[in-house]
Amino acid sequence: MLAKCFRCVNCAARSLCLLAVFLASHALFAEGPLSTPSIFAPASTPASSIYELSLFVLAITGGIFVTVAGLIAYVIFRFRQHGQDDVSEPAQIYGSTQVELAWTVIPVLIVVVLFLTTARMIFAIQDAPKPKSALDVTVVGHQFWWEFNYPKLGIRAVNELHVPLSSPQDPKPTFLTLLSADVMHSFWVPQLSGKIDLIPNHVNNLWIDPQHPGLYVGQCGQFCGVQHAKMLLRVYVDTPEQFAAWVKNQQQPAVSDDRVAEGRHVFETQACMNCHTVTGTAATGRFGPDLTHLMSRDTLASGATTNTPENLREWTRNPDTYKPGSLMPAMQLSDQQLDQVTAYLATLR
Amino acid sequence: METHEQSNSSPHGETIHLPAPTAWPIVMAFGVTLIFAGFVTNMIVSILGAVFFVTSAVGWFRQVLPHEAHEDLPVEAHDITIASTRTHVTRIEISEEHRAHLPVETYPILSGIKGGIAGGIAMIFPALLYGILSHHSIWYPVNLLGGAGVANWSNPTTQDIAAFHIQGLIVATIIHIATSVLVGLLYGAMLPMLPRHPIVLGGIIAPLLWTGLLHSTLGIINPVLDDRIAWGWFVVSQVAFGMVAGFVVARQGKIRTGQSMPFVLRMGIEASGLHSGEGEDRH
Amino acid sequence: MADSTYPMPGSLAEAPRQRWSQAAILEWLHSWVTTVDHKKLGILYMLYSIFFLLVGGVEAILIRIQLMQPNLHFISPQVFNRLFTMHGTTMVFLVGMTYIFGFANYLIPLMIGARDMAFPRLNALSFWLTFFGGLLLYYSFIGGGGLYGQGNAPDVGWWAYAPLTSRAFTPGHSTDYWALSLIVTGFGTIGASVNVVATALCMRCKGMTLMRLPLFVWLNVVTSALALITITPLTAAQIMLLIDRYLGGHFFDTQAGGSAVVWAHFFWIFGHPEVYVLVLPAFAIANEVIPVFSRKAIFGYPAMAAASVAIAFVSLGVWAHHMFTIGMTSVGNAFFVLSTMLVGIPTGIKIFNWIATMWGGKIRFATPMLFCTGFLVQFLLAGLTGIMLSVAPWDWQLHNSYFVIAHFHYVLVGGIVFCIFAGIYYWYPKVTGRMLSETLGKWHFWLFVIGFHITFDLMHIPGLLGMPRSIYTYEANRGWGTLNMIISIGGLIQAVAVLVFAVNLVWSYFKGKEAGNDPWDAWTLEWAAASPPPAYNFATDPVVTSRRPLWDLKHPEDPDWKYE
Amino acid sequence: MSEGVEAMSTIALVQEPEHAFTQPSKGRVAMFCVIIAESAIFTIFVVAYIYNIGKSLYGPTPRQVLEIPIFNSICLLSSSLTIWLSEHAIERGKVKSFGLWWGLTFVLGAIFLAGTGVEWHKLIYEDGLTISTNLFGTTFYSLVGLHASHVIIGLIALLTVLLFTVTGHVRQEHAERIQILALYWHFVDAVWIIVFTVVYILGR
Repeated sequence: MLAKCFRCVNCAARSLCLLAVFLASHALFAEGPLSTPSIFAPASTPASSIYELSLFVLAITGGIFVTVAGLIAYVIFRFRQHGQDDVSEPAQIYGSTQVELAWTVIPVLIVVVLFLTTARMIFAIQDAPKPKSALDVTVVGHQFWWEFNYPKLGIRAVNELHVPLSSPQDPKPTFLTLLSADVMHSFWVPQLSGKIDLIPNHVNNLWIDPQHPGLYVGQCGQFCGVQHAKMLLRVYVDTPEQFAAWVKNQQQPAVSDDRVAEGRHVFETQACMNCHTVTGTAATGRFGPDLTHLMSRDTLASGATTNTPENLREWTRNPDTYKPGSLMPAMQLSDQQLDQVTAYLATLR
Repeated sequence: METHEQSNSSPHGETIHLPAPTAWPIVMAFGVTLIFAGFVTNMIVSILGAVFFVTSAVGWFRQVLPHEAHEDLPVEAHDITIASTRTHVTRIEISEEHRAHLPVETYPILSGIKGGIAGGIAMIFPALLYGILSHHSIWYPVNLLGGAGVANWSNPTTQDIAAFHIQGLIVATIIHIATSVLVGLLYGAMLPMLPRHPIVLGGIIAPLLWTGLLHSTLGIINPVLDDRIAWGWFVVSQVAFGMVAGFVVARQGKIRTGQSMPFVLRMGIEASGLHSGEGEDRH
Repeated sequence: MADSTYPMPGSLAEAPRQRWSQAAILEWLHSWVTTVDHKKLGILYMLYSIFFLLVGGVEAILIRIQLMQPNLHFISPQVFNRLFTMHGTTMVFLVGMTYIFGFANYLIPLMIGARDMAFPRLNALSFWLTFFGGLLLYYSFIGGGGLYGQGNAPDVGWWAYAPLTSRAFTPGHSTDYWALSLIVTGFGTIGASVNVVATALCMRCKGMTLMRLPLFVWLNVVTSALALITITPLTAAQIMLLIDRYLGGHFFDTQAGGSAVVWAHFFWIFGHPEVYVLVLPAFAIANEVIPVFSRKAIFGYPAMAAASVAIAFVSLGVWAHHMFTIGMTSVGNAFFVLSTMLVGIPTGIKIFNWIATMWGGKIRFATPMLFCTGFLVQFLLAGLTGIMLSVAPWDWQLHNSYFVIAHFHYVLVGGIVFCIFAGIYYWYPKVTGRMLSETLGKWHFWLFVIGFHITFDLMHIPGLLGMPRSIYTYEANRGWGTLNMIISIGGLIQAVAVLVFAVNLVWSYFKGKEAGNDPWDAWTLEWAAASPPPAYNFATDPVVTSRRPLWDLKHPEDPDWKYE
Repeated sequence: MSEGVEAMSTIALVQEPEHAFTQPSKGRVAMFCVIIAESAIFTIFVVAYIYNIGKSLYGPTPRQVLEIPIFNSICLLSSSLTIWLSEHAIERGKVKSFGLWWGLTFVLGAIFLAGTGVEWHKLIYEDGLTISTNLFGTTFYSLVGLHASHVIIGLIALLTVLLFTVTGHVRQEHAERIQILALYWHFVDAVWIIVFTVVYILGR
């Protein structure tokens, strides 16, 4: 009986411990990208600032929790009624302006401290000046895929964002301008920064300066329709050489290979070209992802599956296999047509 | 224990007026819902709903005008005994008014605010003295404090900080006044709870604790200040605050708490249903 | 003299058990359908609320089963989206908004010594509007595609962000059902709120001054006043949405210069105060239960009342903390950080005052008090995670993640549902004349507490690990699988607990211990009426002289009014 | 009555010397509540209007098509005065003069409504501005329409009372109810001042 009401306190405390374990394991051992995108394993200045702030807030709230939960625990133990035959009422106390004043002022002071800290951090992250060396990328959210425009480089990448490594000696932050083509989305790669929404008719900004190379995963953070769950986001942080090579490849027009002319013909005579662009061909649709460099990407369908020829064929045959409800229709192609188109697409490096 | 017999309080045959049950509300609610449902189904549904609505409105109207329909319920006599098995009420030892608000006597709330203001003013002098002695500028400590609120201030130089900034001054003033008053208030509120020697406790030990707390957290709250703060001077100005605030608070006499008056009277609010004579009736 | 008789003739003579002939059933049904009695309407509200609690619970369980493991195909993404939309809408509007008026309707007239609400017929209208509004919402499962199309329920999230709700992205009628049915229930809420305010201000018995109102009544007045200000903005926004969808308007049409951000603002101007509309009545219940089971007067009555009013006021200026990621200016963000943190102050006062009420008491841990104790601890934690979320930069990470889900379920379940259960265990004897079984009650409590903590404590963690809300499935390599499995198991334990509760409700109605008029040795006026109270509540109008009229009668040598 | 009641009341009398325990009228409280709720609706629509001023991507613009409805507004605002006079009359039991002022109020309100109708007719058929034309159309018709719908509800209520007056059912004791109804009418008038300012002055 005694331990009863304590169970809830314990459970809560346990969860805090668990949290602390996660926090410690990620913070201590993480150097670079993880497959679990923990906010406690920051790899970029905004995410690190938030991480430090969160530790501070956790410490304060943890302190409050220990104090108040301790009080509750004490009260529960100390003032339980002992025995049913107790026939007296305890002393009746109506209140005390003194005590109440004290426990009003203390929270006010805590709020002042928390607010000052938070405000400084908001300004530091949100109003950070943009250095000359920064790379500009315009992110456009579409229903269930991402478009990344590099206006100065003339590149239109899809679903997989490539950014250069940044270091304190050679700062190369990436400044993102975020827009949406249809509904609201949200750009969230926890290890790199907090999220910000992509809203039609409303421009938002975000910056990152990733400090360890590798692949950082994230996903859309604002419910955007049927396949919100599979609107995955991959950010490749490249070393300067890798990044230069990638840029060079992306700037090329589409590979033209006569061996897959049938596939190309199918592509251009079916409705594919209404939605997709392949530079240098008749396909100039903007509704779906640009396919000029399809094979340079690791995944298909915004991360829903890996980019292998089999998956590509299945995805073209019936998109619902990987992403039920995606806006790409099943084109009802014959097996032969499928093979041809897949072969054609596989040349688009 | 005694139990009253209530043979004649509500004799059988006495009745009580209550509003009569009526079906019009449910009909009207159904009508309204149908009107809205029609938008997504068929116009006919809306029309049907409108018919329901109008019918029920008329029916409802006729029921309340000119006289509200009512039913007379017979009163059933039944005894209700109000008793508690707990026959004894514990009393607080300290006074006759055993259910008083605690404590009975207290420093007025204003004294805390006054103490905070006085302490806040006292605190300025060591701080300015520090500015003049170490950097020959009274703006140095001001800007250090205000830096927490100056948005675009990252990595300022010492000259920067020693110069005059209106933004820094404003932010620093706000922070200083707010915290001084709040701490003073807290101090005044907690004085009666502290054991003896309020000035010693409040003036020296509390500032030391406060400094310790700040020392460990300042790096997050205000890194500029943290980098450049001179902790010795900081403690001196904290103690100055505490001593002056404590002195001012302690000098104010204690007053009886306004507990014998209702809250609304104490607040000076008049509300309907409140008896202004109540305060005097209580003895 | 330790007891006295209150001159209030009580219960109706027990009607002889009717045989359940068809006519008798019809007559019984008719009496409920046409009733204007606040007690019957209160019971209807509560039954309605509990029914939809079960419905929403089933939806939650389906959601949890789907999320147990990565890449499960238990339900399709379309169905999943409908389920979480309906779960949210149901729990907020059909459970949350109705339990308030269930308790308020039943108890306020009894507590202030009135015969009925100020407007008994309006009261009935309000309930039936809510009732049919809820039915209309659920009818969308059949008729959502238009009467002749295939049916489906709304699938845009209970926040229904524009422009996903526009015709272009959500064809069919499901979104219209969402808007229309909530407009209808909104009318019901407004009617009921008007009634509560008018009743508490104008129907008090002699001597019941504003500063003697039980805190339960105070908080419900504040709730209703807040509901009046907050429900109507939602109605307004939904009217705009319908204008967009039906008349080709452009309020939220971003192609024509309209703004999606404006919808978010309008929705949260309603949505945030709504949380306080839901939670203040829970506080109201705690305010009655905690003193009675601690055997002490509530600590700092004026501060408690003032803190409630303060919470209501501050809550009107904090809505945009749901929108830190929507791209406001840094000053705007900072403002809403401050206003949000300020809510913590009056809330803190309340928690401290409850602890102080228990301090020095003789606490008896009957089931209602157990639930209130759970509420205290959980609400404390919910408040602390709330502070974390109010820190805008951290919110950029946590927003729309499972951390947020955990946080607000901590408030809604750990805070509000626990208080609802406490209130039901506390007042069930008054309503039915029989006690709920304590044994089943304890089972219910412990299962629910354990299930709750397994589910919602752990649910914070996937959020910290980057798991967003509203996703029907997730990748296997993200490391969220085990956690989600345990979370779902916790959900199932809660479901079992709620079943125990349902069994208890039914079983005790027939077999429970006779309660008598005052089983908890309590102090407010409703315990001076018989259990269940007669239609007219009190045969003679009571007169009160303090906040605890029954205390005065039980301890005439030591009454409250001497000190208040 | 019983011993118990007497015992009770003596206890009470120690505490409560003959104070009149007055509480506000429930009708008035309810109407104030409704007005608060309505204010919130109007606030949202007004905010939406102000936010969207000048955001239309294509014409017609308010400046091109809107004319300031001065006569209309004078009618509506002066109806507040006439309804106040009728409230006074019924309080003193002058049913006839009440009926006259009340009827005048109705007429003034009806003129306002007709004026709005004429304005809308011109906008729709001459200027081609409908609710779906552009953002201005959407916000204009919904805000002014919301107000007009309140005027219609008010007119229906006014008409009902007028019918009762004509048939001789209104007497002095109904003054309270009539005043509560008048509160609503005052509110509708007050809202018009805001709508007028926003739509015809700020928005033009």
